[in-house]
Amino acid sequence: MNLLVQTLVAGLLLGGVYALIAVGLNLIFGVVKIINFAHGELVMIAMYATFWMWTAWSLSPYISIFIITPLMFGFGVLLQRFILQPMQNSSPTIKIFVTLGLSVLLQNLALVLFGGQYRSTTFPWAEQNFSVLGVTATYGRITAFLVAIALVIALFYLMKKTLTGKVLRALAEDRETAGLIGIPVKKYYLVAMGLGTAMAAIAGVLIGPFQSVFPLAGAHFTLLAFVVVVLGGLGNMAGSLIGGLFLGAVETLAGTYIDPALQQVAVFAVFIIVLLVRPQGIFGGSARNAEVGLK
Amino acid sequence: MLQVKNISAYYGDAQALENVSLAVSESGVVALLGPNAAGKSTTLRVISGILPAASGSVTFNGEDITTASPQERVELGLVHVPEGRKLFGTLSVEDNLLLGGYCGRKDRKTGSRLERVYERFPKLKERRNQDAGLLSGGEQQMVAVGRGLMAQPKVLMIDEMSLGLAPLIVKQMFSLVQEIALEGVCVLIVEQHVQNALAVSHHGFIIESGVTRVAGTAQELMESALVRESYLGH
Amino acid sequence: ASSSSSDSIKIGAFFPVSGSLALLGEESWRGVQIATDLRNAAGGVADKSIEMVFADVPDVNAATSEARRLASDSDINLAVGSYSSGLSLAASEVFARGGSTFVELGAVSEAITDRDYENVFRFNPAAGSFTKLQMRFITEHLAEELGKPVSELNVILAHEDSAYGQSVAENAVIDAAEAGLVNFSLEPYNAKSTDLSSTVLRLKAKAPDIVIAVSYAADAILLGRQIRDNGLQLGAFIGTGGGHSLKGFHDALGEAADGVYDVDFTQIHVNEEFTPGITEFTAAYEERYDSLPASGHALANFTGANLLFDILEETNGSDDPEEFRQAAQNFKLEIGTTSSGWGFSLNENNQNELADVYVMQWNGDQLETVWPEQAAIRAPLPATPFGV
Amino acid sequence: MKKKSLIWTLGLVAAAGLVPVFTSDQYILHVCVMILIYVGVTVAWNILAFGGILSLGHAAFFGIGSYTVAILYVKMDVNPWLGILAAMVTAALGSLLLAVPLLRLRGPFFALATLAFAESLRLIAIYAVPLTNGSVGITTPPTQGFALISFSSREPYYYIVLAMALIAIGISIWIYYSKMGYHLRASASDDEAVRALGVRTPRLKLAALVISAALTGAFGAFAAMYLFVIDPETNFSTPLYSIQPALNGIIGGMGTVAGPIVGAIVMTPLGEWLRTTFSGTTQGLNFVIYGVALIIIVRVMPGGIVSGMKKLYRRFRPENRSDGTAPDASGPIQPEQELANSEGGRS
Amino acid sequence: MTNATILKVEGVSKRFGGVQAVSDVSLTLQHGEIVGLIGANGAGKTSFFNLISGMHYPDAGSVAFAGGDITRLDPASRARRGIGRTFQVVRPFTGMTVAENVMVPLLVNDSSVRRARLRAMELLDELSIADLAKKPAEGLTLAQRKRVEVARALATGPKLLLLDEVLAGLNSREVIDVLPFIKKVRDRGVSILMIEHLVSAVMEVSDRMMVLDRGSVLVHGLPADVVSDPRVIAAYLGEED
Ligand SMILES: Nc1ncnc2c1ncn2[C@@H]1O[C@H](COP(=O)(O)OP(=O)(O)OP(=O)(O)O)[C@@H](O)[C@H]1O
Ligand SMILES: Nc1ncnc2c1ncn2[C@@H]1O[C@H](COP(=O)(O)OP(=O)(O)OP(=O)(O)O)[C@@H](O)[C@H]1O
Ligand SMILES: CC(C)C[C@H](N)C(=O)O
Ligand SMILES: [Mg+2]
Ligand SMILES: [Mg+2]
Repeated sequence: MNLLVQTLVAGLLLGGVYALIAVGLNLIFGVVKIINFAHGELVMIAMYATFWMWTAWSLSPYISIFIITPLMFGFGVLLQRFILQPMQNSSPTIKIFVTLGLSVLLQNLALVLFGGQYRSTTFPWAEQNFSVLGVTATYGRITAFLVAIALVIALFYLMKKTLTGKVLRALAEDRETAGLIGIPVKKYYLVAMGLGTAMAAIAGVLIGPFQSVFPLAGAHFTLLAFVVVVLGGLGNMAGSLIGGLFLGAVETLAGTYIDPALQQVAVFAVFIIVLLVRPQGIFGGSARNAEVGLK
Repeated sequence: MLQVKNISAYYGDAQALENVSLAVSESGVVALLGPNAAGKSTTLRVISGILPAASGSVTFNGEDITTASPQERVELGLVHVPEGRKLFGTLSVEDNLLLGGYCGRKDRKTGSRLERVYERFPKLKERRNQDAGLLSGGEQQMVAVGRGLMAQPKVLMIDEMSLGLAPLIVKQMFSLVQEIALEGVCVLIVEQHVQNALAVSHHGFIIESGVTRVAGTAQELMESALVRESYLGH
Repeated sequence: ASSSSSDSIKIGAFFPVSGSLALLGEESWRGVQIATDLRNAAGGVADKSIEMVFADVPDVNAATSEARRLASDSDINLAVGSYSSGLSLAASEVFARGGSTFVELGAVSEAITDRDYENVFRFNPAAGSFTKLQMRFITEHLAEELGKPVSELNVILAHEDSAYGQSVAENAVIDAAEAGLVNFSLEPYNAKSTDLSSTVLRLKAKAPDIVIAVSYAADAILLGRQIRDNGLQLGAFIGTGGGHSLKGFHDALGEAADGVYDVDFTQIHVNEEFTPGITEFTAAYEERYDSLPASGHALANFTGANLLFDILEETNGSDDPEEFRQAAQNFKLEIGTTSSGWGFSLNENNQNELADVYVMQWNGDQLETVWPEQAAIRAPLPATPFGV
Repeated sequence: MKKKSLIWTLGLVAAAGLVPVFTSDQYILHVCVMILIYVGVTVAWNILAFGGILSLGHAAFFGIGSYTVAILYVKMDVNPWLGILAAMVTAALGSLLLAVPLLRLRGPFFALATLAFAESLRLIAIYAVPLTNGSVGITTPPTQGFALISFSSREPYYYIVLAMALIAIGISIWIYYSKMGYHLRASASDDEAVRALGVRTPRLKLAALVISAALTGAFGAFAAMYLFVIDPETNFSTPLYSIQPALNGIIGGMGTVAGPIVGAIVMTPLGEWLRTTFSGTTQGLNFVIYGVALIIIVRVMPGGIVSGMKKLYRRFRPENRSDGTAPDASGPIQPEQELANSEGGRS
Repeated sequence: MTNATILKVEGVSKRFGGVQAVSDVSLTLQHGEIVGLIGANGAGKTSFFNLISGMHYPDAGSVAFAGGDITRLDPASRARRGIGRTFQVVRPFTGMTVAENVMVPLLVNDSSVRRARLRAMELLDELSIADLAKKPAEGLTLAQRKRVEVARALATGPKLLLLDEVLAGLNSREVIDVLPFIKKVRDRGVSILMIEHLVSAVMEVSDRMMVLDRGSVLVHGLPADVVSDPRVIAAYLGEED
C-alpha cells in the first residue's frame, strides 16, 4: 500500500514536470502552429543557465528564475523573429524540419561550449526531504509541481479571459483573417513564442536542482511533452496539466509494477490507445471543435 | 476618400490585376461588379494590404498607403470583410466581435460599440456565448459584418456579401448596408446580385480581366448596355 | 602488406566525441592523444612517428562508415578505439572482415573478443573482470563487514540496458552464482530515463544489503539522488565504472557520495608504485586540459595505446596484421608494470588477461583505490551510502 | 516532356551503374551504398507522403526488416535473400499495428504516433533479449558469398542495392502515375471530399502504408546484411531512419517523385562530408554546421530542392514566366506540393 | 418503392450537440426529377445532404437508394452506387490541376489514366472550363471552383446528383447560362437534388420544391405553390417590396 502511494506520489511529481514543459509547447504548437522539436533544448538552455548562475554567483534557482525567464522570453522572441517567422508561410512539415535543425544546432552548440560533462545544480534546500506518513518528496520536486499547477491556472486564465489570450486563440485558428481585421499578427507570434519559451525556461530552472544538465538533457522531454499536449488537447492548458500528471503516474506505475525498462513503452502505448479512443485528446472539445480549431 | 490608381497584382507568377482604378467618396454605397475571375476580390485584397500591389498606388484621405500593413489600414478605418466570412470558429460570437474592435481597443468604448452591434443584430446577442463556428451561414455573415463594424470603419469593404444567404437575409443585408452608409461610412460591396447592388448604391465600377472597364453612377450603370447585356441577362 | 611510409605509422582512431557518448568518448581520445604525443616526443616507434587518423563516431552507422573510410586508406592497417561496446562491435567488424587489425582500448562488452576474430584485440579489462572483482569484494570483504554469510546476502544489480549494462549483467549472473550469492537479482532500467523512482521503489521493496549499479552518467546521478531522497538504506553500494567514476557524480551528490564503492579502470588516486608512469600521465593531462581527468577512461586508453606502441616496437614499426598478431601474442608484461597497473598477456581470444580493475571508494571529491591491497592507497571504510 | 524525362532517367541509371567502373575507392562506394539505402527508404517513405501522410516512424519498419533478416539468418539459418522477402512481410505486418492510428489521426498527430511507435519498438527490441540479444545486438557471420549477401568488396553490395533502389523508384513512379497516385494525392488535399467521390480512402491509405513499410523493411534487411551489426539503438534509430528519410524527402520535395531521390543524394554525402571534415576539431562542430545548413536549406528552398531548382530554371527562361499555366503535370517532377493543405495540419 | 423511385428518405433526424439540425425529414425522388431544396440559413439543408451522401449518419430514419437501404453505408460506397455531390464550401484538391481533380473520381471505376484524362477533358469542356484544365486548382476563383466541383461530381457517373449552392457567386447572366446545363444533365437520366438560395433559378428548373425550416419540412410541393405560401414568405423569402 505504501509502495503504491509512494509510486503515485513520485509519478504525480514527475507528471508536474512534464506538464510544466508541455504547457509552453502547447502554446507554441497551438498558436504559432509549429511543432517545436527544439523545445527540449530550450529547457536544456535554461538548465545550463541555472547551473552557471548557481556555480558562478551562488544565485539560488529560485532567484535566478526571475532573471532567466525574461531572458529566455527574449530568446524565444529572437528565434521567432529571425528563424521561424520567415518560414511562417511554409507548410507545417517544412517548419518541423527547421525546428529539428534548431534542435541539432542547440544541442551541439552546448557540446561545443560546455563539453559533454554532466553538471548538477546542488541547491541544498531543494534537496531536503519533506515527508508525510512515510511518503517522501524533496522540496525541489514539490516546488516544481506547485509552480506547474499555478502556471497552468495562470495560462488558462490568460487564454480564456484576457484580450491577449483571445487574440492568441484567434491566431491559432486563422492567422490571415486575424491580420485582415487589424491584429498585428507578427507581434503576437513573438509574444506566443516568447511565452512558450519562457515556460520552457521556468521548467528548466525548476528541474535544475534534481536533474543533471548536459547537451542532450532536454532531448528526451520533447517527445514526452508532445505526448502530453496531444493527450491533453491542443490549446487546452488544463488538459496539459492533467495529461502530464496522468502520464507521470502511468510511467512510474508501469515502472514499479511491470518493469522499469518498459515504462516508456507503457507511456507510448497509453498515448496511442487514448488517441484512438479520443483523437482530439482527453480534454479536446467536440470533434467539430477540434476540426475548426486545427484548420 | 479612398483612391486606387492603376494597380496591378500577381499571385506568384500569374497576373490577376492589370490596371484597376477606382475612387470612393465620404459615404454611401459603392458597388464593385464584374464577372467571375475579374479580380474583384483581388482588388479588395490589395486595398486592405494582404496582397501587395505590383504597381500603382492606393491613397486614403490623401495619404499614400500602398505599402502600409493591414493593421495600419484598419487603424485608418479601412476594413475588409472577406469572402467566406472567415470567423474564428472556436471563439464565441462575442469574442469574434471584440477582436474586430482590436484596433480601437485603447479608447475604452469597445463596450458601447458592442452594444450597437447587438442592437443591429439582436440574434447575435442571443447567441453571444456560442462558438461562431456552429452558427448557420446567415448568422455567420452577420457576425462577419458585425466584426467589421467593431473596427469603426470609414470604408467598409464586403466581399460577396449575399453569397449563400437566404433571400430574406439578403434583403436585410442590403438595407443594413444602406443604414451603415447613412451613418457616414462608405460601404464598398462586391456583389453578384447586380440589380440589387446597383439599387442600393450610388456609384459602381465594373472590372473585367483585371482592368476597370466602366465607372459611373449607379443610374448610368443600370442603363448601360454592357451591364444589361453581361450581368442582367436582358 | 604494410605500406606505411617509412617515417610514420598511420593508425586509425575511432571515438565518439559528439552525440550521447561524447563525454567519455572525448576522455578516451584524450588518453590516446597524450600517449601518442609523449611517445612521438620520445622518438616515436622504431624511429617512425605515430600519426593518429581520427574519426568521430557518434553512432553505429557512423562507426561503420568511418571504419570503411579509414580501412579503404591503404596506409591504415591498424586502428584503435572506441570507448563504447556498440561502436566497437561495428568498427572492429569492418576492420576484421577487411583483414586489418583493430585494438580495443576501452569498451568492455565480452562480445567484442568472443567473436573469434584473429585481428581484433582488447587490451583493457572486459566486463567479466568488473563482475568477478565485485563478487570477490563482496565475498572476501563486505560479507564480513556486514556481518552476514554470503548465502544470506541480498544483492541486486541495477543496470541500464545498453550494451554496456547488458553485458555486465550477463557476466554478473554467472559470477554471482559462482561466488555463492544465491540471493542475487537484476533490475534493468532504460539508460535514457529521466526518472528512476520506480527502480528505487522496487529496490526499496526488496530491501537489499548491497546494490551494484551499472550506469552511465546522468542515470548514475539520478539513481544516487533518488536513493537518497527515498531514504533507501544499503549496506554497501558498488558502482561499475561509467557514471560512478565521474567527478560530476560526486559534484552532484556531494557528501552523500562519500563511501560509495566503484569498480573501474585504474583512477589517478592509486598506489603509484603499482602504476609506473601514472604521474607523467596526470601531469601531461593537467597541462593540456587544465583539469584532472574526468574518469579512468583517459588513463586506460593511455595505457592501452602505450602497450600498442610497445608491440609495434617489437614488429619494428610494421603494422602488417600477421606480424602484429604474432608480436602481440608473444608480448608479455607482469602485473604492476604499466601506468594502469596492468600486465599484458593475451588469451586465445586476444583479450589481455592481465588487465584488471580495482575497487575504489569516494572520499571527499577523490575516488581512492581501496582494494585489492597491492593497488590500494588506503583500506575500504565502512560507510552509509548516499547518507542514509 | 515525357520523352525528355525518360532520357534523363535512363542517363542517370546508366551513370549510377557505372560508378564502380570509375572508382574502386571502397569508401566512396560505401557512401554510394549508403546513399542508395537512403534513396530507397526515402522513396518508400514518400509513398505515404503522396497521400499527405507524414510518418516520423519509418525506423520501425527499417528495424523490423533488419531484425527479421538477422534473426532468421543467425538463429534459424534462413538464407538472407529469403530473409529480405520475409523482412518485407514482417515490416508490412508490423505496419498494420499503425493501421488504426493511420485511419483516425491526421497530420502531425499521426506523425507523433509513428514517432512513439518506433520508439516503443526500439525499447522492446532492447527488452526482448532472448530474441534480439538486447542492446548487444546481433552480428551476422562473416561467411561470404552471393547467396549469403556478404562480400569483401563494396561493388556487389552496390549493385544489389542499386537494383533494389531502382525497383523502389519504379514502384513509386508507377504508383504516382496510376489510379492509386491520383487518389492518394487527392486524399492528401481533402480526405472527406475524395471519399464523397467514391474513393475508399481507408483501404487506399492502408495499402500505401503497407507498401511503404514493406519497401522500408527490405532496405532495413539489406542494411543489416551490409552493416552486419544490428542493434536497437541503430536499427530502430529515430534520427537515422525516421527523421533522416523524412528530412531527405522534404528537402528534396515531399510528395513529388524526384524529390526524395534528390534529397537523399544531397543529404547523405553532406552529413558524411561534415563529419569527416570537422571530426577531430571541436567536438560537435560538424553538427552545429549541419544544423545551420539544415535551417538555411529549408529556408531558402521551402518547397524542396526540386521545386527550388525549377523556380531558378524558370527565372532564367523568362519566356516561360507569366503564361499563367502550371508546370506540366505529366512530367516526373511536380510543382511543389504541401503535405497539409492548411496551417499546422488539421487534426 | 416503385421502379422509378431513385431515392427514398424516411424520417431522418440528426442532432449536433444542442442543435437539432434535421428532424424527421422524408423525401422521395423519382428517376429524372429535379427537386429544389430551400430554407433559411441553418435550416439544415446541408446537413440533410450529408445524411444522404453518408458524411453523417442519421440518429433516426432511413435512406434507401436505387432500391437498397444505404442508411449505414460509408460515403465512398454510396458514391460508387451513384450518389454524386458537391460541397457548399468548395473543396478542390490542391496540388493538382483542374483536369487531375476531375480524373480522381473517374479513376474509381476505370484504371486507365489515359482514358480518364480524355473523359475529364470532355467534362471540363461541357462546363466550359476546358481552358483551365492545366491550372492548379487552388488558383481559381470561387465560381470556377464551383464548376470544377460540379465536373468532379458528374465524373462519378451519378444517378443522383446533390448540388449544394452551385449557383452562388454567379451573377444573373452566368446563372442563365448554367441552368440549361443542369437540365441537360437531368435529361441524361440523372436525378438532381439542389440547394439554392436563388429562388427564381430553382423555380425554373425544379419539378418540385421542398422548404426546410429549423430542421423540419415546412412546405413541400410545386414550385409556384411553394413560393407563394405565406409561411415560406415569412420564414424565408421576406415580403416583396
Ligand atoms: N490565391 C490565388 N492564387 C492564385 N491565383 C489566384 C488566387 N486567387 C485568385 N486568383 C486568380 O486571380 C484572378 C482574379 O481572381 P479574383 O478572386 O480576384 O476574382 P473575382 O473577381 O473575385 O471572382 P469571383 O467573382 O469568382 O470571386 C483569377 O484568375 C483567379 O484565378
Ligand atoms: N458538424 C456539425 N456539428 C455541429 N453543428 C452542426 C454541424 N453541421 C451543422 N451544424 C449545425 O446544424 C445546423 C444546420 O446547418 P446546415 O449547414 O445544415 O444549414 P444549411 O441549411 O445548409 O444553412 P446554409 O444555407 O447557411 O448553408 C446549423 O445550426 C449548424 O450550425
Ligand atoms: C561507461 C563505460 C564503462 C562503458 C563501456 N566502455 C562500454 O563498453 O560501453
Ligand atoms: Mg471573389
Ligand atoms: Mg448549407
